[in-house]
Amino acid sequence: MSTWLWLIPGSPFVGALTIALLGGRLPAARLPWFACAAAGISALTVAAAWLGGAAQEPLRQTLYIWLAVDGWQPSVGFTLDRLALVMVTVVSGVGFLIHVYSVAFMDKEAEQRRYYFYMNLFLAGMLVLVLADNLLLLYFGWEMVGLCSFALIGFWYRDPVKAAAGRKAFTVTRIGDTALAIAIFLLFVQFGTLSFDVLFPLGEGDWEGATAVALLILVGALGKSAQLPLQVWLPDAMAGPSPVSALIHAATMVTAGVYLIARTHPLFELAPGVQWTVAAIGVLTIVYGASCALAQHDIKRVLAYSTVSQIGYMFLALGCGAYALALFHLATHACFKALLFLSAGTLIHSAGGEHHIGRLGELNAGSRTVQLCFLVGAASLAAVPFFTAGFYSKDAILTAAWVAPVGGLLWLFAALGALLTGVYIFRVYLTVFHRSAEPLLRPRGRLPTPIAVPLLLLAALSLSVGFLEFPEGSGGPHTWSTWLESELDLAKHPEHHTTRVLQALSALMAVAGIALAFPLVRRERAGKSLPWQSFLQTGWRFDALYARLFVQPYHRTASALARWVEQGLIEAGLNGLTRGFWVMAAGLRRGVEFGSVERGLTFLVVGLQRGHAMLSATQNGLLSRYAVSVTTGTLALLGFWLFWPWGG
Amino acid sequence: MANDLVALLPFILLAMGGCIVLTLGVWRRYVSTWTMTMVTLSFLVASAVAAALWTVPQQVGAMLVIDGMSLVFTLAFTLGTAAIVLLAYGYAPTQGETRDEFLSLILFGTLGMALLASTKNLLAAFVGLEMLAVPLYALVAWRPSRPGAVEAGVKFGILAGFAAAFFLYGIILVYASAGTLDLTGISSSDVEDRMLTAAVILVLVGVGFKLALVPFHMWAPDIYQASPAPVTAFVATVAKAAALAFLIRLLSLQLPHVWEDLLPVIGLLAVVTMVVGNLLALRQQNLKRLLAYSSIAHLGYIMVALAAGNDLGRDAAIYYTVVYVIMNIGAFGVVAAVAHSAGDRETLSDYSGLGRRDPALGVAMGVCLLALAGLPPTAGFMAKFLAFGAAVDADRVALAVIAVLNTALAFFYYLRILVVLYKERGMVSVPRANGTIRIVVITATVATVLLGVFPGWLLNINYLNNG
Amino acid sequence: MPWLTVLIFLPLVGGAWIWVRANGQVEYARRGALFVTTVELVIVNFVWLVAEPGGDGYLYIERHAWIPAVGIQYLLAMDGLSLVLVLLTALLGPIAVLVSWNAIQHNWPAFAFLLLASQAGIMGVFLSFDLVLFYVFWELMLVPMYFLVGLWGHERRLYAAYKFFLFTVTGSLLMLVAILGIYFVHGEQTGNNTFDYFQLLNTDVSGTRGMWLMLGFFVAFAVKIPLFPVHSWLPDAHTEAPTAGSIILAGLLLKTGAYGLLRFCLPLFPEASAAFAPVGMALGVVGILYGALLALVQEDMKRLIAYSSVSHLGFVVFGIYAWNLHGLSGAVILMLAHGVTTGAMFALVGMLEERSKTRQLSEFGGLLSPMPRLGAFLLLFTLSSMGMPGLANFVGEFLVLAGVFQHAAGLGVAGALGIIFGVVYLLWMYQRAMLGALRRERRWVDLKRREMVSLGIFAAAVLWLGLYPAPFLDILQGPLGVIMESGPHLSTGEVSGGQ
Amino acid sequence: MIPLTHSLFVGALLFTLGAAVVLLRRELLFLLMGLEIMFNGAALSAVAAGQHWQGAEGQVLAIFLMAITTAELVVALILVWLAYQRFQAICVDDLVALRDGRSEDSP
Amino acid sequence: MYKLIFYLTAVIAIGAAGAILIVRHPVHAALYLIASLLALALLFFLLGAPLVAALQVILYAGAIMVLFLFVMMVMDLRPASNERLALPKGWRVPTLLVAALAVELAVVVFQAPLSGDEIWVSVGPKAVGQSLFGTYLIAVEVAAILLLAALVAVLYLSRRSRP
Repeated sequence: MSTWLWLIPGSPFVGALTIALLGGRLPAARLPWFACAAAGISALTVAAAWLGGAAQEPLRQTLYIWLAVDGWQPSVGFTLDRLALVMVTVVSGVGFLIHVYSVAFMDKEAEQRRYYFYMNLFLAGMLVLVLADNLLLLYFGWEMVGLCSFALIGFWYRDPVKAAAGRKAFTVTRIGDTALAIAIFLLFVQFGTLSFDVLFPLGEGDWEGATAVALLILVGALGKSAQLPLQVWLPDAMAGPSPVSALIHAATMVTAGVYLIARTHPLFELAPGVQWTVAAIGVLTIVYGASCALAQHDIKRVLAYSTVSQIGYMFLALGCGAYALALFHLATHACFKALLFLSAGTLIHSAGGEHHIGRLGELNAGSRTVQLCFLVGAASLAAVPFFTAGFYSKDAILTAAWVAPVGGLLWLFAALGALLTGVYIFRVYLTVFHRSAEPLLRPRGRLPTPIAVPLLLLAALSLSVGFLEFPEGSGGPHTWSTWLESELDLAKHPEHHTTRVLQALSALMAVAGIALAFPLVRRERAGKSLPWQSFLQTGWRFDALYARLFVQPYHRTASALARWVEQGLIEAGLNGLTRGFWVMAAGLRRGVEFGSVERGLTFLVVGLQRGHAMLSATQNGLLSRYAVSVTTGTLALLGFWLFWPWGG
Repeated sequence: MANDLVALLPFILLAMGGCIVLTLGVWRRYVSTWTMTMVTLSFLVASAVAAALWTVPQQVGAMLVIDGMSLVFTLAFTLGTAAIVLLAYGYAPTQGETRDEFLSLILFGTLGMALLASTKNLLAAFVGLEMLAVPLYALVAWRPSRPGAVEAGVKFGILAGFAAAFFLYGIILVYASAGTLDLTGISSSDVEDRMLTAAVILVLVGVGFKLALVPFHMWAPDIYQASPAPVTAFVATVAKAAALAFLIRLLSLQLPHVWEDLLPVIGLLAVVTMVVGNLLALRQQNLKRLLAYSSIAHLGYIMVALAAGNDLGRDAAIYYTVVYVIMNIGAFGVVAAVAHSAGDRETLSDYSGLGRRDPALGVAMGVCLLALAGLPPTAGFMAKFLAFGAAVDADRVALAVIAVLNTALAFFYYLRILVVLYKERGMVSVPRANGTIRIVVITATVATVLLGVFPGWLLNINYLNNG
Repeated sequence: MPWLTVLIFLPLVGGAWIWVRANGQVEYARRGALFVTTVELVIVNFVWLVAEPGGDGYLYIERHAWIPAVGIQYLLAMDGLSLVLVLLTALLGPIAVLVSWNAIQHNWPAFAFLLLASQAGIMGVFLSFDLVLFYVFWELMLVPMYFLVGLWGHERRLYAAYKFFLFTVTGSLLMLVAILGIYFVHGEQTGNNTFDYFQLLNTDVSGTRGMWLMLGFFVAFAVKIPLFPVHSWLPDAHTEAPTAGSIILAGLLLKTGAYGLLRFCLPLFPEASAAFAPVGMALGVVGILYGALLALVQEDMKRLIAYSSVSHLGFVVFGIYAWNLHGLSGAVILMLAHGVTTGAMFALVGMLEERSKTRQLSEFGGLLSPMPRLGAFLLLFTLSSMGMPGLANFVGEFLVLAGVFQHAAGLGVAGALGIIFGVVYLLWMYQRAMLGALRRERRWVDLKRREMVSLGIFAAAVLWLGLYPAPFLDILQGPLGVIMESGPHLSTGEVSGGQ
Repeated sequence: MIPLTHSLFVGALLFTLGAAVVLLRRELLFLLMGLEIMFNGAALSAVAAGQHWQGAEGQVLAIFLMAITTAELVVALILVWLAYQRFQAICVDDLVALRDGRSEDSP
Repeated sequence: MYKLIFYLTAVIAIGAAGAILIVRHPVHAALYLIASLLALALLFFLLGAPLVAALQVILYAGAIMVLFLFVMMVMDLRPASNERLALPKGWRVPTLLVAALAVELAVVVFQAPLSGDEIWVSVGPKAVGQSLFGTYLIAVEVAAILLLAALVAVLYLSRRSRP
């Protein structure tokens, strides 16, 4: 099996190359299926790897030595251990499904070749990233996915806003990437190697640089995974086609940061402070994302903020040492968030590109299937207890957070986030799918198969994956963490009864959130015209009160957050940074390039020209002057020799 | 005595040639300019051949010494003059007037040069210098009806006289302090007083005027501008080389201790000459004036070599001088080639597009200019290389650096000419340059490159074998 | 066969032949030039294949007496370092001809001659091991370039050509003084006056004198590279040069400077260079950041790329003065990568200019849709230029930074910042040119076959260097190891207050 | 007996006066006369030095000087005359056609 | 007496030369010049050079000055009536230079080997002739050619135009 390992990233890579070089020769109708096949082979190979024993023993393959300098020989080589296997499965599986989905979704687009080229390339990059057996190759994949993300966000490049969004994404993540690169250099300088196998046993010693390196890696992860404070690019990234959002900005690429930290976790354990920071950033992002999601009207932006928030959970888990749980949430999140995006994409598609949830509701764009799928996704996201995957993963993380340092606070925030999650996602669901008015559009007929199949599959997964890991103390099997135990440490858990209370509370939060969504939606639908009293009159006093006391301030806070933090501070900060660069550069150009450098030159040139002019004026044709010059010279030479100290 | 006569043969041939050409002028109707030119040429070549057959070193009479240096320089003078005679034959503005008088004066001038290159007596040097100068007064003003001709003659005559007075006075002071005019005698007597050096400085002034060192340079552009191009070439190349030959012999072969005393003075002259020459050339629009300033700067570089005060410096100066002659003959040859009958083309814009109209002349001019600028693999580079090397060797790095910066500055105006040569909009018409001029220009170009690639031809000669 | 001599003189003689024989026939000239450069490329590859290192690590050596009077020889040699640069030189030859195919409007024969002559000069620079011979070629390559810029360039070509020439010539003349200096120092020490590189390596130049001599060399190379305060000629020359000229300038001429540092500055003056290394690295960093910032505010695409060259070559210097195997290898690979990438970018801008008669970014926009091929190529090279892993520049930049981090983490971080800057300006350029709405309606014609071929060669090189640089790194290890050993080994932290 | 320095000093003064005439007078003929004075100062020095060294060389120098400067002077005179004949030039200020022009603008 | 004559003559020579600086009329200048030259001839004689003294009278005061006067006559030079001789423009610098030249030459000249009690000798025409046609034979020959060249030059320049 090891010999075929290269096929996992290789198949989409070859696919991408073929599309780039020979894409023009393929019939346009075949092109999508060709790309799907490339992704499919990759997924099949992963399946074969499962069967071929990758679940037990890591598979390894080294293709060739990439660079060889001074005894250091980073290779192009892959390692498929359990951690990687999880990632690979998610990436290739979801990736394949989204490819299939794209066949129908993108069939009207003009430049499918470019689209599928980047999709395949992205898949290849992502798979390289997770399969890499050394940091350098990981970095290669890391950059490649960033590039594809950039290209696909800006897929509709004619719209300058969208092109700019791509650039923004690339630039912001590149800040993180540079931090990662610096971390890599520091590791290299310290250990002389970048191979995971060699590196991490070494890293478990006592090393002062660990904190710095861990911090830098964290920054890298934050950039890619859109965590505070580098989250700004993700909402804008929704400018890309929906499958892209689903694939890159929900299921796979944004979780690369999580993977990276999981991969390098021994380093973080050497630096507990940084690890706690991971958790802290995680919870802050949870609340931040959720609150922002609350205020959005663009359905994809809601989902984007939701992604930010959900990855926060994974970071929380990483910060608490519950790596397996982080990965678990990653897997479930990949399923339900992809599901949500694809459903949303279908909605938008059938509504002719409408993103506003209110108007989507008015248009009644969704068919039954879509509604169902969206509901499943939303429920899983909101962690509806017992039968959604999201519940199992999120619940476990919340429990694990309790035992971390200052765990109570972490838990509180996380729980708050859980509550809000329910509110915002069901606000969307309700607004879009439950209307009082007559729909403007009749629901379309059956969904095309390439769209329906992935949707249904993902929906099934969103419900079922959770059963791999039952909550602590529930008596169910812990297949997931047990299996990963050999590579990733197990999370600590609080005492038995505390666990129970926490589990109950978190379940309550989820349900409460969903419940809160209803009054919110109703209030919204009424718009401003709906006076607060009517809420009271209809007997939802509690809700009204709740809304007044809780929801509305939150709403306000959220939009204020959105406005001030997002657009104000961070956007302004980023703009300021860009502007700062610009001003600096312009200043340099004025001051140094055209100033000192050019002025120095000009000064020299003018000086020479003055000299020329002055001397030239002496050549005035006057014989006597010439004689004067001769005499002067004679006097000077004689005098120089006669009266100078060194004269004879 | 017979030996002496053989050794004197090159000089005698030159003098005889002058007289014979003059005589031919009597039968003006029957002897064509071509014939006279050929006769002149044959005497020059014969003189060169006779010089090549010299046994070196030897002492001839009381005043002449024949050694490697005299050999190289005499060859350079005779062959250089031959080139100039050919230039003059094809040169349009003085067509028909470069006959007996002109040619004999040129031959007499060459005699003066040859004398300068081989003499070790100051009086003979003075005679040689004047032998060179007096014909030049007339040559500069040749065909006096040309604009500026007379003015140039007057200026040259008076100023050269002025400088000659200093030269002469210097010689006399040398005599006053040392009691002899023979350089060997001076250097062997233990005279080491300040007056001798001061006297040599006055001699240096006189030579410096001929060399157009700053600040004795001011005549050069005016005279170059107004003279017929072949005469300009004569004044600028071989005439200067003759003065240089004398200076090199004076300082390095005969008066080494005075040379040492004078190093700061020569260094100062070198710096001022380079800087001023280059600055003056910088934005000059008149090509002949520009070449004048450029040659001023070049003499500055040669002075750098002399200011080094070592054997390498001497060799470098000799090499540089020969190369300088060849390069400038090439450059002035092009000027002569494109002259129309009314006069030279002077402003730079007159030359625009020359390289496109006449590729051969264009390339020749280009190579000569790049050689003047000092780009490898031309001889101009090798010359600078040796000169600056001498300065570095003598630990006069500051001097070398100044020279180098000047070289860089000089690129500016050489490149300016080059660009003009290849401008798209060309000049109205290129006269079909006379074949003789073309031959000279191309030979000079080829020699410039060959001497650059194989400088060993000149470097392997042993100059320091004065018996 | 004296292959090295053939390599140098084939283009020169071929060019002269074309010039003389073409008689104004454009077709003859360009086909001839293509033929000669292709033959040259074939020969270089052949030489590479059959090369077998001798005992001293050199693949080929040719030695003849030239001017024995002053100890000048005709001494050519080739080691791995020379080989890779010669490869680059030969590779860019046919491409330069191809991109000029229609772009050069007048006097093709002369153009062909000058192009080939500059190629010959650059070959000579990379192969000469006698200092005077080196200097000869060093100057020789300037002249054709001067004409290429001055005669076939754009609006301000004369200004640019002068500036280029005067800057570089000033630097190299100072080097001449330094060459003479080391010659005499060596002569004093051994009584053997020679310009032979191998013998001069044994010269003991230390102290202030060594520093001055080293600076003499350094100035010449710094101007060529170009480093920050003396870079001013580069944007003008690159911008005004015809496309082929820009390719040769950026792809090869700048490399000669870095090559000079590697070949001469470090091994001849190890002590002085070691003392100078912190300054060198600082200059490198300044160049990186300064070039990147200036690139950001350029409107003219060629100017932008020119400033990006300043930035990239800063990286090269950075790596060289890190003076360890990683830094040196990275620097050389980055030289190759920059040569290919920037050459390709200039070629692309040239193609754009051929179509639109402008290089102003504000005149472009949305060109991806009418010209998807051009856009794709531009993206590829832009990405390579910004250090995308898997493409050429990344390998170099990575190794350079890996080398620098071993000495001075602080400087390394500053250098790494340059990568971010690079992303900002390059993407900005790409977006403005290719994305957004089509700003100018005209008949945009996508790349033709000839253009595809030349860019395809570049693309293949970029991918090769990025994905499998091992062959180049392998042949470099020997010569770079020699450079390493020549220097006093710098212990970590001695160079700078990093780490 | 006149000390050498005294007679040399007289020669130097004459030389200087000649130079003064060249430098200060504007008429071409005066310039030539100035040259004559300079030469004669030199000749005086030569003869004085000859007296000091008690050799013939001083006088030989003086004789050569006369012959050669005469030759030079004659040519110069004819040129001055030509200048007058063609341009009515008497003073140096009348001969300023050859000079550096104003530099045109060039790159 | 000898010394007195010498210094007196020297003063005359210098005075006459100085007069040339300030006289207005060219002919006057020529006369002053002749005076100076004749005084010089006397000085030559006093310095033991009778041959040179004779040649000075014949050649300089005779031939050359006649040439000068002839040219003056041809040119018909006469100054505007009763005009005071004005200082030339920019006289300060040349004057300073001349002063400096005098000083420097004096400094140089006073470096000359001191002659305490030398005997006065007259070097007659014979000794001079021997030197001329012995050591300096070649120079004499060349000088002859030089005169020929000057002749050629003058003839060419004075010709009106070629037939």
